[in-house]
Amino acid sequence: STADDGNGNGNGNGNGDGTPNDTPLEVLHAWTGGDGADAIDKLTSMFEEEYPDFQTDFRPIGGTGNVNLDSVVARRLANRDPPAAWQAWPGANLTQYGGLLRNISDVWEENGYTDTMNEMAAELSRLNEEYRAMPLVSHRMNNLFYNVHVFEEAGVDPDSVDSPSALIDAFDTIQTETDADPMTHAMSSTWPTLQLVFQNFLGMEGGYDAYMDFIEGNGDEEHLTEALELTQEMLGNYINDDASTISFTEGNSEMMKGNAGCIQQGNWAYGMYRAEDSGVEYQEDWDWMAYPGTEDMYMLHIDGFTFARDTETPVKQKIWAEFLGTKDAQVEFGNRKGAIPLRTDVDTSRLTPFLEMTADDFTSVDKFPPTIAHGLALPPEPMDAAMSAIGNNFMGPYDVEAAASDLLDAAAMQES
Amino acid sequence: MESQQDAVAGAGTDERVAEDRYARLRRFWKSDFVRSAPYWGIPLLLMGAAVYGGIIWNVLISLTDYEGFLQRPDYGSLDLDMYSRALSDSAVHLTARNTFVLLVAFTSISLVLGLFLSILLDRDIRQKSKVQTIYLLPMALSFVVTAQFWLWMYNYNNGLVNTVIGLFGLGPYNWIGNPKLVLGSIIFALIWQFSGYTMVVFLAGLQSISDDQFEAARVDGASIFKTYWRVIIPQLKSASVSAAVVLMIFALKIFTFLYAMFGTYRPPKGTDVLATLMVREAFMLSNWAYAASIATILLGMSLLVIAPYLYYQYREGAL
Amino acid sequence: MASVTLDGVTKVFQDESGDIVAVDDLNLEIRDGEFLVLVGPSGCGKSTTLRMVAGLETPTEGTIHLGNRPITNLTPQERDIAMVFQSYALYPHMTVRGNMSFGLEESTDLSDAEIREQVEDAAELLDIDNLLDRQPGELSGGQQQRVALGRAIVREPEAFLLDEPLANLDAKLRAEMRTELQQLQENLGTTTIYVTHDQTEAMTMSDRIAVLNDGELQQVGTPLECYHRPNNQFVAGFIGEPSMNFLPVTLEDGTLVGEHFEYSLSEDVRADLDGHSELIFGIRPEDIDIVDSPTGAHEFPATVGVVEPQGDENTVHLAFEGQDRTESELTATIGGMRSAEEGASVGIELPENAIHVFDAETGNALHNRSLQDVESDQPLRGAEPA
Amino acid sequence: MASVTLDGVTKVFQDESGDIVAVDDLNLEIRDGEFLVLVGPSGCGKSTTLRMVAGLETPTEGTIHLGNRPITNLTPQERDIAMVFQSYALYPHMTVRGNMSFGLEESTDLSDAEIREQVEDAAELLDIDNLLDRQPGELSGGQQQRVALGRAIVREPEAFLLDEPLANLDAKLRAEMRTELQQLQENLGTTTIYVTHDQTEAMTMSDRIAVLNDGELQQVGTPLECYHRPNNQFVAGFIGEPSMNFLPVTLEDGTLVGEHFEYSLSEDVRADLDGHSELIFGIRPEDIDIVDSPTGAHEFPATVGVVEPQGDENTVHLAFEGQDRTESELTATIGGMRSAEEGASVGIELPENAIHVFDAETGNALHNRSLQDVESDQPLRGAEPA
Amino acid sequence: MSQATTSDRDGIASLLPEFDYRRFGLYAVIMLFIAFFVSPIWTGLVTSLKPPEAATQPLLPPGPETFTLESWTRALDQLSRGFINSFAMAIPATLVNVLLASTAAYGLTLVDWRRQMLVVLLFVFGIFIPYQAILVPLDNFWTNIFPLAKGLAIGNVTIIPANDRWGTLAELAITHVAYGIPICFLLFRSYYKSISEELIEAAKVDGASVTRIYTRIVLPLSTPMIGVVLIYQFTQIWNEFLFSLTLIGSAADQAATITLILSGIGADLSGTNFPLRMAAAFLAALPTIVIYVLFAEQFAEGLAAD
Ligand SMILES: Nc1ncnc2c1ncn2[C@@H]1O[C@H](COP(=O)(O)OP(=O)(O)OP(=O)(O)O)[C@@H](O)[C@H]1O
Ligand SMILES: Nc1ncnc2c1ncn2[C@@H]1O[C@H](COP(=O)(O)OP(=O)(O)OP(=O)(O)O)[C@@H](O)[C@H]1O
Ligand SMILES: [Mg+2]
Ligand SMILES: [Mg+2]
Repeated sequence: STADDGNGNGNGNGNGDGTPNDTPLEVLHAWTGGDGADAIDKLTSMFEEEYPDFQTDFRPIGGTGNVNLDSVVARRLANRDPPAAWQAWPGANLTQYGGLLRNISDVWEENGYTDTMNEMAAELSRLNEEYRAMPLVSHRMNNLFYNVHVFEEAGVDPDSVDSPSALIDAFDTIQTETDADPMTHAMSSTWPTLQLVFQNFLGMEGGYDAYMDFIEGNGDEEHLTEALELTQEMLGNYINDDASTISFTEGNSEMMKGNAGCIQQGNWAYGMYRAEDSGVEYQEDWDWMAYPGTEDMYMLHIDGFTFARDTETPVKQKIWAEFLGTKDAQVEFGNRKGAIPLRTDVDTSRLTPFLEMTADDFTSVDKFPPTIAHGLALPPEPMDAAMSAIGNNFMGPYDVEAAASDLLDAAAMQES
Repeated sequence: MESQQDAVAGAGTDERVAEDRYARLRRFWKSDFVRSAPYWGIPLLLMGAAVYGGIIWNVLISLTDYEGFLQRPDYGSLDLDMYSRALSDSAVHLTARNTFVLLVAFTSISLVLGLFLSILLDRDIRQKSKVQTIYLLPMALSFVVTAQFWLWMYNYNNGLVNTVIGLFGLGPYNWIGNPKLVLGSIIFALIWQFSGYTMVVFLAGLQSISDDQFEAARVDGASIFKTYWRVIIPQLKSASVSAAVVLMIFALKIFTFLYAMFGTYRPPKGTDVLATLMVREAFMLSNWAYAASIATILLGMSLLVIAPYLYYQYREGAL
Repeated sequence: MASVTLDGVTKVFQDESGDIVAVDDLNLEIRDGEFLVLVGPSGCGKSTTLRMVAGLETPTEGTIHLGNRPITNLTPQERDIAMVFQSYALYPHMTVRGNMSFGLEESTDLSDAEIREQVEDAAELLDIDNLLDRQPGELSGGQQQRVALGRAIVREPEAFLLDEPLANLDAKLRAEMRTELQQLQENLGTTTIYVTHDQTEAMTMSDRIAVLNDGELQQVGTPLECYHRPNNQFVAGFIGEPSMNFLPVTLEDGTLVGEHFEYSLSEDVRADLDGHSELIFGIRPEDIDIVDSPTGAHEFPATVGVVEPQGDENTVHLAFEGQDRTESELTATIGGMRSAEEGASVGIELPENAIHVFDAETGNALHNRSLQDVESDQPLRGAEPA
Repeated sequence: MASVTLDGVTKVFQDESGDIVAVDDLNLEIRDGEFLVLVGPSGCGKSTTLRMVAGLETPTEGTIHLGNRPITNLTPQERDIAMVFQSYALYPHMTVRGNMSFGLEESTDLSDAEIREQVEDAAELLDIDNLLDRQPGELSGGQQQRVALGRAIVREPEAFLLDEPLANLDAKLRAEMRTELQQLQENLGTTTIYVTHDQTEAMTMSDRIAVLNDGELQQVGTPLECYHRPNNQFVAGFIGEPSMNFLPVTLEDGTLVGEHFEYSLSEDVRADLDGHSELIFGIRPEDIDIVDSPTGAHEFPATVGVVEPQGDENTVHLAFEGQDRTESELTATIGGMRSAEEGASVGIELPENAIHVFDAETGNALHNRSLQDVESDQPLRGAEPA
Repeated sequence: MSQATTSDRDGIASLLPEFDYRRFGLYAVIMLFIAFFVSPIWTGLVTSLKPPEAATQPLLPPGPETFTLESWTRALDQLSRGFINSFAMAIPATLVNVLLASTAAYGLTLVDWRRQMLVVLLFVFGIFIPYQAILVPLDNFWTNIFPLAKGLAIGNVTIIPANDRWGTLAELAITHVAYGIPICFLLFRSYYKSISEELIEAAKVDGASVTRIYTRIVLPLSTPMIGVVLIYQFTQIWNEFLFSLTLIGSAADQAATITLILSGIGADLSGTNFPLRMAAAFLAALPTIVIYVLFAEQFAEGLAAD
């Protein structure tokens, strides 16, 4: 129910633009399979239950990393026929849409989301001082999931691994002590590597500040080079042979089987452990830690929605935005997706145990570096350039120098 | 005959001119040109608008700064900025190089293999047409389908390629992961798909060479190898040219294969070609004008191949 | 140069529909330096015979010798025989020089300079030395023909084989090349087997003709032997244009009785026909004489059917009296200056010294025309060699 | 039925290499009901002429009338002319009946029943009524030929055009169809233009022959006119096989002086040649007589070159005395029973009543052979119609 | 371009002396290549019949306990919409294509007028353009200039009602027709050139008009080539991907064609499901494989002709 928002059955709401019409509310998203599909199904059925008279049209647009979704949206926008709402990463990603996004500050204010939403998330939802996105849930990016048996067999104490270089030492041990690969990594696409590079970047001394400088275009080349070298050492020596052909899901299942010691991933990886037939138990078979050196950080990833200006369904649009901010929506969606709500006022016990822990971290740490690979930190073009920097220089033979300079160039692009 | 001529001479000249003009007009109106116009005119309009309209529009767009979705292309100020950007873009250089390597390696190896297969089959073989059918089968499949098959073939742990070379104690290799191998692997898969086609073309060419040629060479004392090398293969020139052109056209359509195999606009390092770069710039980054300029460069590359070929065909009266 | 001998050569092709006997127990000797023409209707096995000599087909049975050397099982490369194909089979991608050098390059160890010289000599002989750097596609039919010959000549083989080399040329050029070829062979003196189904070629070019039918040898002999003394009805009908008139007759009391005529025979002829009764009466069109009205013993009343004037001579279709004009059975040729009108009643003379008689069943010639008679009638003039 | 008149018809084709004048100022009338044969060497414009009459090409200049109706600018559909093509051009997907009905369906308003009747009548005439339901692919060459004719006949057009309709048939069938076609045209009486380059067809079938060369009309006349009284050297050489012998001569004091012979002329002939000096002397091979040794006025010593026996006659190449034997300038045909040996010295008679003389420059005939003389020499026998 | 002649004649190489060991070697090599061409397809087939976790041993068929059709049913389920869409788009597109190409080839081959070569060249060139070269305008055209999927109205009169699914498919079909004309044109043209010109002239002299010649002579005679072009073009359209991707964009779209759906199938957050991908690949290829097996010869002919 929507009790805590005190907002009835979608009648006109303060904005004075009347009652919802018959045009269906069109919402585009990219959750076509797995956890995401479950989660969005739940979300939409909750919405439809609540507003049974509403015509809605929820459309999944598949493809990795929202690429297809973005291009469909881009073309619809160019055609002046945008969907009412679509899934989008907030933050820098929003800049590309410029004035085409609807200002939903009224929704934020009327519902008090300005106070109840995580501050960082709220800031990332603003563009030119106006709220233009509604965050839904968040994944934590800086996790290292590991196989308990492998670590035990190798005699590695997880607590002792507190920096990237300590991690490499641990890898060494695992390599000599067990048959498993120390780490599994997926390189069939570029983003996991991009992500890993910046885990190491953050995990090093002074990582957070260097990172925030970097995404503003003032990168520290030395720091970056060092992070790249660390990554190179990991990728060159301690990962699975078939890295370049597999996706992270395949890598993850290798870790679950005990063929690899650990995997660096966003906490969506948890979705696989949670599945009924996964055959692994939390803490018995798998466990996790913050990526070494980033214990005091929560590398932020946000799933949310943005809204187009000038659509035929302004009323429904608002109701949808409002709905996304409700605790129920965030909790139910988050639980299925393996992500935590961005509302700070939810009762975390409604979350699954693992998420509860994440949520607790979320409220206790104060450093929220936004992710590059998932659009929060860099606008699309620099982000693509960053992907290219990795893709071109850091997928096989590792060219630290070229990768570093390309990455710096990419981050600097947003200035011009 | 005389009376005829009298009759003609008797008519007034003015009248005759007018009559003549009328007759000619009438004849023109009834001429095959006018009568056949709807037959080729309608398809020409549709095709012309699509192909030539498309090309011209594309070039126009490439001369604007059109990008994103906030603005419409401004046809008022045209310049060559996009081209100078493309010419200095290392991604363009890299993809152009890959495109070129792909074209040359794929085309030449397919030609050689197709030639070999056609010579193999150009003899009295049982079930020849069935064999031919099997060799040609991959050609009937979509790039999207064959990409799935090869993705599995190249699978690191369970793929057939690694299984087979494993029998010889080699590998396993990361066929589509290793940037050094991936282009070769893609080319290999394409060769698998299209060498049957080259074979068919060469087979048709071989069968159009009369037996006499072979017999004459034998009576002239040439060995079998020499007969092929000096007499038969040189006569397959036009078959090779047309096969090569078609292969290159297929190679230019490689985007579909890469997209279907890797599921992304960004194929792995080493396989990025102009076609994927163009689609990526257009549909992922909405750099419409830039993408259009890359498309024009791609068109230029294929023109380099096609124009001489068409001219040659035209000269030979083969069109 | 060497003779070519075929001994009991048989070639059977296997086909879906069964065996095809293309050549049937062929015994034939082509003498050293001889020009032998192989004629016969389409499909009679001429090409197959030639191809067996060339080594392009293996005989099913029998042996082939080149001089004393058995070559039956040698590959074409080892035989030292040159062949000219009906289609010329010039290599379209090589120049004339390339075409002519190819055989020398492949089958001899000659140096480039020697090859060059031989090719140029041969080209000069054939008057194509100015074409040496052209491609076959740029040559006329006659020139291509010459290049094909050149390709054969240049190798100085033991024997030439030519398979209908003139078939693709137009009439004028064919006549020209015919003379040329004949002279060339005379000069070179190479043993030659020449296949054609054009009997003008057969008659005018050959030292001897071999007539094949259905894979079987019908007759070997000089052209005039075959024309005037055919072994059987097939040869008689095949050689000569318009072809010999044939009328089925029965022998009754020394007289040949046909449907529309009776022909009494002299003692000599009768003797030849002893013991046969179902016969075929034959006479060549040029031997039929048209007279105003029938008077003599071998003259018959007849009606003129269609007349085809050809300028130098006229072909006249004739029907015996009592026969419908459109079913005319006889063809006669008469001089171009004489005319005959359709529908006219005339007499026709079938001189006894010009008739042939064949066995109706086997087709074997029982009686051939007399030659002495005719020749003494019209003595050959100017026959003493210079 | 109607006459076809061509007035100053010219056809120029544009080509990359320039203009090709295919037909040059052609004036020709084909009379109502006439069978005119258009002959000439390949590429002389025969087909082009026919196609202009059919409406498949437009004349560049000139007019064409069918009867009194000008048809120059009408489409083929409007002309009411039927054409038979060399390839027959039967519609392969239709039955014989379909082929024959097609024209009637397209160009007339006849009812189905009427069409059916006309088709069956025509089929009966051509003796193909039992083939009506077959497809062209199932027919022999001769039958296809007949269907093609049937398709033309059934429309009862004003004129028939036939473009080498017999070229694809073999010799035997061609001879047969020739006769048949001729009879058919006689029965129907339709104005017919018949194109061929086969002179046997031209000579034997036509009412008149029109000889074309290089797009220009050389002569129109009956076959024998063209054979015996050619307008010019081209016609004389084109018609007749082997062709007429030509020797370049100069006229000196009433004597023709060639390189190797001198030929004195009678007064009559001399009169024809008045005012010309560079001439061509012509005589047909069959008019040359070979004698043992030269005695008479127009007899010359000569040497026998290559002899080509053909059975019924022999072609003898002859060289004048003092000439190299291989450069023989004259060809003579003699009876098949007479022989001549290569190298023999003989006399040749060139009878004055058989000679032609042409202007060397223009090629125009100045003097043609006498016909009366010959005919009274060898009176025609059996010439009274039945 | 070269003509396909799958004549019955023995190849020239049949003249080679045949020794048994040679023949044996020949067949061995032929078999080797059969294995080469078939193995990717075979491994795909075998894999599609195994459950995902048992998808190892690419050459071995599944054992009795691992055999499962689950991938096939799942694939069929996911592809069924694509089947309908692809058929709905490819069949009319192919038919219209054949019609237009055949009329164009007729008008430019059998009807005689000067300088038609220029127009012919225009058509033929169209075969060879890389589609990337018109992709941006094409997208622009269907979204901005003539958004057929959004319906067509003149004034207030709706001529074509807006329909995302069928409208988009219509756009796609029209695109295929336009870009398919050149190759089909060339196929028809090469065939029409082999029709004797005299046949057309005979019909003209028989009194038939340009249209009648087409309907009564040329069209009935084209049946073999119509077959070839239908097969060829249907296969092309069925297999095409780039236009679908551009005009439809996503496998989730109502109008998604089979290739579009196939490209994303079996790859999601739960990993790459190879058996599912293989089963789907087979299903998607089924119509073309069936056509190909039934009409292999015509297919080869169509290929050798371009
Ligand atoms: N390779 C073959 N396979 C089967 N039958 C053949 C083969 N070659 C020839 N024949 C048959 O053998 C017979 C003789 O053929 P051949 O080519 O020797 O005839 P030909 O006398 O040269 O005829 P033509 O004058 O038509 O060239 C024919 O019946 C022919 O069909
Ligand atoms: N469509 C055309 N375009 C250009 N030149 C042509 C065309 N048709 C004919 N010609 C030329 O016109 C001339 C006369 O051609 P035509 O076909 O009338 O000759 P023909 O007498 O019928 O020859 P043949 O006996 O070979 O059929 C030739 O030189 C030919 O090359
Ligand atoms: Mg033969
Ligand atoms: Mg002609």
